[in-house]
Amino acid sequence: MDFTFSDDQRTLRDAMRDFLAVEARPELQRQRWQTTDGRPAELWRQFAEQGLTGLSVPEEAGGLGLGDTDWVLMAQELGYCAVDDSVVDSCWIAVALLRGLPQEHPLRQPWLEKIATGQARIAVGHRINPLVADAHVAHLLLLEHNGALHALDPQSVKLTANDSVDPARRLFRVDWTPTAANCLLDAPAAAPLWQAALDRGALATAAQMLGLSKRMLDLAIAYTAERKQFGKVLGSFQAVKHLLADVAVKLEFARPVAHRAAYALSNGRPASIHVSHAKLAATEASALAAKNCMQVHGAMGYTWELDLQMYMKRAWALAGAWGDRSFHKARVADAMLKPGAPLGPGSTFTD
Amino acid sequence: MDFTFSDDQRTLRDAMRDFLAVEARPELQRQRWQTTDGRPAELWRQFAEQGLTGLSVPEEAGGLGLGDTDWVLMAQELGYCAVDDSVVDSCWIAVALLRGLPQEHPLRQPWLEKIATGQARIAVGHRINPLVADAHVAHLLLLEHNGALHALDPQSVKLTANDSVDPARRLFRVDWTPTAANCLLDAPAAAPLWQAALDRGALATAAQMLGLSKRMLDLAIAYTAERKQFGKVLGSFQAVKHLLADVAVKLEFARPVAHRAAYALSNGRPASIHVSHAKLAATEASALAAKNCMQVHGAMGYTWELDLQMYMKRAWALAGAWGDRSFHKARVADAMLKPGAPLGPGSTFTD
Amino acid sequence: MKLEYTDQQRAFRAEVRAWLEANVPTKPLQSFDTAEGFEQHRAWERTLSTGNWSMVTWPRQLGGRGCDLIEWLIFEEEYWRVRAPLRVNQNGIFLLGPTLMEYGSEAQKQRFLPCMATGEHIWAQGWSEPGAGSDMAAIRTKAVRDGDHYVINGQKIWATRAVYADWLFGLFRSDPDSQRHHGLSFILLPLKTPGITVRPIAQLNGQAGFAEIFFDDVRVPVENRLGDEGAGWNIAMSTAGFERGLLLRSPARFQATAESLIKLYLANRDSADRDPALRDAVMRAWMEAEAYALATYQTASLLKAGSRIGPESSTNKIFWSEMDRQMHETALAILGARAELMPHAPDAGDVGQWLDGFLFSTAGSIYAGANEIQRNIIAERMLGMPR
Amino acid sequence: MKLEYTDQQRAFRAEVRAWLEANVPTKPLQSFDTAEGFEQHRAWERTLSTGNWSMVTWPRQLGGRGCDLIEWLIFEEEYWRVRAPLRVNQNGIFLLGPTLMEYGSEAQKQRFLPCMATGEHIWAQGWSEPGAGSDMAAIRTKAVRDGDHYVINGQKIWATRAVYADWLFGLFRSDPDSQRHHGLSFILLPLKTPGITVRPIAQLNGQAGFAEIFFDDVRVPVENRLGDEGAGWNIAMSTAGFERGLLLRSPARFQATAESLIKLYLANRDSADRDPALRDAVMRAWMEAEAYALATYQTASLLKAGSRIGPESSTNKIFWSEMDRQMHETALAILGARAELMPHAPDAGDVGQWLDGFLFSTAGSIYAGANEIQRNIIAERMLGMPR
Repeated sequence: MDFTFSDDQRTLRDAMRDFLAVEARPELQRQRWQTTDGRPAELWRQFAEQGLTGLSVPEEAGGLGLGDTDWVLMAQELGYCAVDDSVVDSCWIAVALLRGLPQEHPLRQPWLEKIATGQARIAVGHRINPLVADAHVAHLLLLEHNGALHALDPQSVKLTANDSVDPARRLFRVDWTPTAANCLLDAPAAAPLWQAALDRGALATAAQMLGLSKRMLDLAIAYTAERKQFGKVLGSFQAVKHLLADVAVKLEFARPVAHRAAYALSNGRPASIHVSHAKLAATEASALAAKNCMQVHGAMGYTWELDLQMYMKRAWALAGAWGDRSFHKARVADAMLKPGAPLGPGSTFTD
Repeated sequence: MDFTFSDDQRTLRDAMRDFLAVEARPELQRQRWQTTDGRPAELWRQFAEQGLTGLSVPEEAGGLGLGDTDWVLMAQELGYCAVDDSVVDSCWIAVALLRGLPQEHPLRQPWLEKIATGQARIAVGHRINPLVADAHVAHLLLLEHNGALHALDPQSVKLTANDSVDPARRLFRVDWTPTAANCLLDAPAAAPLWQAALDRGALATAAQMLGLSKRMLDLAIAYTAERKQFGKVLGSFQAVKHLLADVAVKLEFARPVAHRAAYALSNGRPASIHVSHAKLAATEASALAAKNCMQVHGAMGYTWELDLQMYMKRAWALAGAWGDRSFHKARVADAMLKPGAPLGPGSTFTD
Repeated sequence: MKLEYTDQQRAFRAEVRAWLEANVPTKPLQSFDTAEGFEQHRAWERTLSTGNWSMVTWPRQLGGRGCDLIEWLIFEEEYWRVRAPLRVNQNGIFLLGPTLMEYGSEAQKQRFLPCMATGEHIWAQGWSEPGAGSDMAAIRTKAVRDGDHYVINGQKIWATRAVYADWLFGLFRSDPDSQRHHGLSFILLPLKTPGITVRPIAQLNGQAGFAEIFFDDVRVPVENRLGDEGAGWNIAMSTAGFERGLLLRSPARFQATAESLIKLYLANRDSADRDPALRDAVMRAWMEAEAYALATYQTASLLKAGSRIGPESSTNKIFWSEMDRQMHETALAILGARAELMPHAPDAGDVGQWLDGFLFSTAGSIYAGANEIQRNIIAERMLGMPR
Repeated sequence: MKLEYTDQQRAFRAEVRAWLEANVPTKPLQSFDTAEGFEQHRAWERTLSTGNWSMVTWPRQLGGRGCDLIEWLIFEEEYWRVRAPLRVNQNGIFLLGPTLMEYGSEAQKQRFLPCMATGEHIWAQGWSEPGAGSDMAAIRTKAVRDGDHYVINGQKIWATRAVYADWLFGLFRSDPDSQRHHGLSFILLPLKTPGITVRPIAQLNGQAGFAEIFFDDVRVPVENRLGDEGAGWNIAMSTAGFERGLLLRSPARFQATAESLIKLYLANRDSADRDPALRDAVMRAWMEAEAYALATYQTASLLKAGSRIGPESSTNKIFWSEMDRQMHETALAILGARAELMPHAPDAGDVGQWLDGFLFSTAGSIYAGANEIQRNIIAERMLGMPR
């Protein structure tokens, strides 16, 4: 029993943190909103150099061969900087889908390699999300249809852009035709892959929301340390302190849940209840962070020019991605209210 | 459209407030806990003198002939002083049941007169309450059985005392045998009476909880104005202010709901949704009042010697009386989610 | 107590309803925080004024109908029943209007109120300054007397509607040596006055709902002052006070939201019921909107009966702002993955207004005095706790 | 990261389980806040010590088993799984014990720990004073040095267990001229020492769970001081610090409550489901208890790996106290009209313990530093906000 991350994992996380602090700083992110596709190739190249794109690509395909517990740390950093969806979708969720294909499958090795080297992005479309994120920059679409797994050339589909409250999100309705030719795995074979993809997607949003919450909290702490009202810095008012302390509490107890879910996923253990718990806890933490951190900013918090909006809006947007509250609460209820469910003391690490 | 109480109503309320401030002050209430029956005859005589026992007894039976809107004010005062249940049970709920009997019914006039003069107390037992309050001092029991209304001599039943968290509450299991002889009204005839009794009981608890909340708030304001911590009076800390301000907000918006419900009851209009709304709002307000007012008292709030306990415990006890949260939420849901329910702007005073 | 409408009140409701049904734009107007939408809303104000509906509580001769507050509540209920457009002139009709009625000279009333009613003058408000947000007494923008003019220098911020509005009202420091709430004057001025620069500030939704205003030797005639010189603070406090708060946030608005939320829930019940908290939140929405309406009717009745409103009215702001946010959060939770879509997104269907409404609701706990300040006020003025 | 137990840990769990199943009293003990119940619980402490289970993290020679924190969590899980009795000596084993381990001399450890393990010494704590509740640095009770003794005069309050306990530990002002957290010493003394008067204070449930203690020239040998003279504040802070917090409120306790709550809900589902908030609250109870367990395992793992715990541990108190209260409030709401019945009431059935638990839970946000103080600490020490 050891619920810690290794030194290697923390070193890798810290490196990514330092990298993103420069390369995904708010002013750059804002510039990216203005570009047509919002996804600069140069940044993607840097992600590949940092090893992020190949993080969980097997070593034989040019990656680092790491897994979900590494990703859960990375995704928190990506969330902290509100980095776009194509990173986790391509490099975590799609990679896991590809790794789940039979070893000899002709798409497996080549696409894994292309992801690792940064040559390819993959968008993932699952029924639970009505729209597909970052489909416009994908080189391959992995789509679900009646439980089967299909792979499509982006040229063969029709994309309709849908604006999100978060200007950095790029969402598309994908009109496409499932055929035997573009079917990679039929429904029975694809079921465990899609199940894991859904869990991974939900965990990825949860982890990003944890990072987003931390960012909002940091921004609020910094702002209230400077700004004065009634002759005192805002941060010295008890009401302001308590608003932010409440966020800190929520966040402290949401994080371990995500880490535990990552471990379950990483080890192929039953993960759904842990993932859903993680998503619910992170959603609640980030909703409170957005609310309270905006509140202590006063009217400034309601402006476009304040960077806080980037993180608030991402948090609001991710709340409904990869399963909304209803979906995840139903999964928790199913698991915990079923007869004989292990619930009491001592059940935390029994599956 | 006039949502105000009349000068007469307010004068009567103020008189009762002044009376109770002396006669139901905490030290006297505590002494009453120690007595065997907890219900001093002398106090009851004074209630009769004040006109409280006959408040809604018709004038021809020696009462003031007032109604539910008067009672909703009185019950707030009774709650403010945590006066025992037999007042509202005997003089509001039972009186209304008796008034609902046919004019010529032999029990009607004599018992109404006895209540008005303070000679009799009546306990009311309805299925929704597993136990009957103050049955031990009642001269008549009005009991529900399969919807019918029965009247029993207390000598003919077996009482089993059940201690409540509130030492001032006296609750009894009543073992009795329904017979044709003790049946006043059969179920179809009794249905509207019991329906109104239930609504009246729920409204009575709601109104008392409003008074209890106000008392807890007043105690907390007084305590925090005196007590010092960290060299300042407690009440000057923003966190303490905000805890009590939140109680004030809840209370301000719970009160008009109870008043509106009283009006519906008083005028024989559909009242259930308003009563349930009132009970839910008052329960929430009093739960918050108990929590926050105890909190600002610190460890002192957890002691037997502090008077706050009298009001907290009554509030906790009444939360489940005359319909618990589940019961009242179900009634609100039934009314508001049914097709064609009038819900939008303009529907507040349409029935 | 009598909770039935009189025949006259019923007739009034019928008249409002008939007129609105005949006149409310069938197509939703664009946001009044855009140039085009602003003029659409101005046109709607003009239409309202043709029926004397601009502000029914004003006297007939000033463009109103001499209604009491109960009738005003009825008007609002009918207005929100048909989801008529937001009032672009709310700073004028709900805030400045009643203040003019109380503190304005006869000449000022005649000069400003009819133009306000017709929408010819759309008003912006100028309270806050950088460094004086919730702490309004920290105002520093100067209005120095120079003969029969004030010369204004300084800066206002968070001036709602100021990007497209015609006139501004606000507090200015007319006594340069004064401190805090002393020495302030309440002044009205056209935003086109030379020396004024308006810098739009984009809100969360990207639209310029408020502005920063820079004053550089802006000359305003003394007759544009409301009330006495140096008496501005009390006038402003009354502007921010209860009756206007009641006007600004009528219960009907929240009852309309609650009703829409119930419909949204019922239409999505299969998925929503998997999260039991949603059903509960929907019920709470209805109950709270109803409680707010009841509290308002009670207050309106008291005012009508000649009572004055006590400090307990300061509880309103907290209640409606939290209720409004809660209702919109519930709606977004019901919408799930669709919640993030902008109203114009092709797949947003007809639910995009919930996102808009949510963004707006997030400001409710901040503007008109942050809720933390409101809680201080409740504690100190209503509960009498020590400062 | 490895979230499976080792074979050794599994074997340990099996051993704990077997011993507890054989030894846990089959009949619930009376409350330890009664004279009789106190002695019943003391007897249980003695029984525990016969199996070396009093405090498994202590060294064998002091009555423990030399376990690490993960094993301690396993012990607690098994302990709560069978709903074994509350620990009457919690002030000793969870608070003073670890402090003695860190600051005590060898002689002090030998003198106090074994007697603590057997329950021969049951400990009370003496932090608060009238006027020094959450503000512990305001302590005024004096311990004046007189040769090889301290002479104590003053008054403590809210001393838990002090009515029936044998020994007291607490902070006293040993430097009469000192201010705030300077000049305090950490002193242990038998409650039977001449000059001590204990006045029981009844709690909400009427039982004497804490006491006021009056000191009138109470002489205590200097060797009863823990750590250096005047160093008491830091020692006390460490006593109130995280590891002890963790020991005092192990997650298993709340997981047991959550499990019982789920059972209560399932047994009353027909009525409970009419209030959708109840089902949601039950789910939340389980998720929060689980989150608390996960956070604790993470912390225990870090400590085991040699890390020190940072100020983020100050979030614990808020989390568990609010969770605990919420769980009990939910249970009472499910119970409805039955909720108010005292456990001994004939019609209470087997649900009376929820009322008891609720009353106790209401104190959670107050003792061990009121939650308002905890939020200040989180803001200032963890988030670095200005004082």
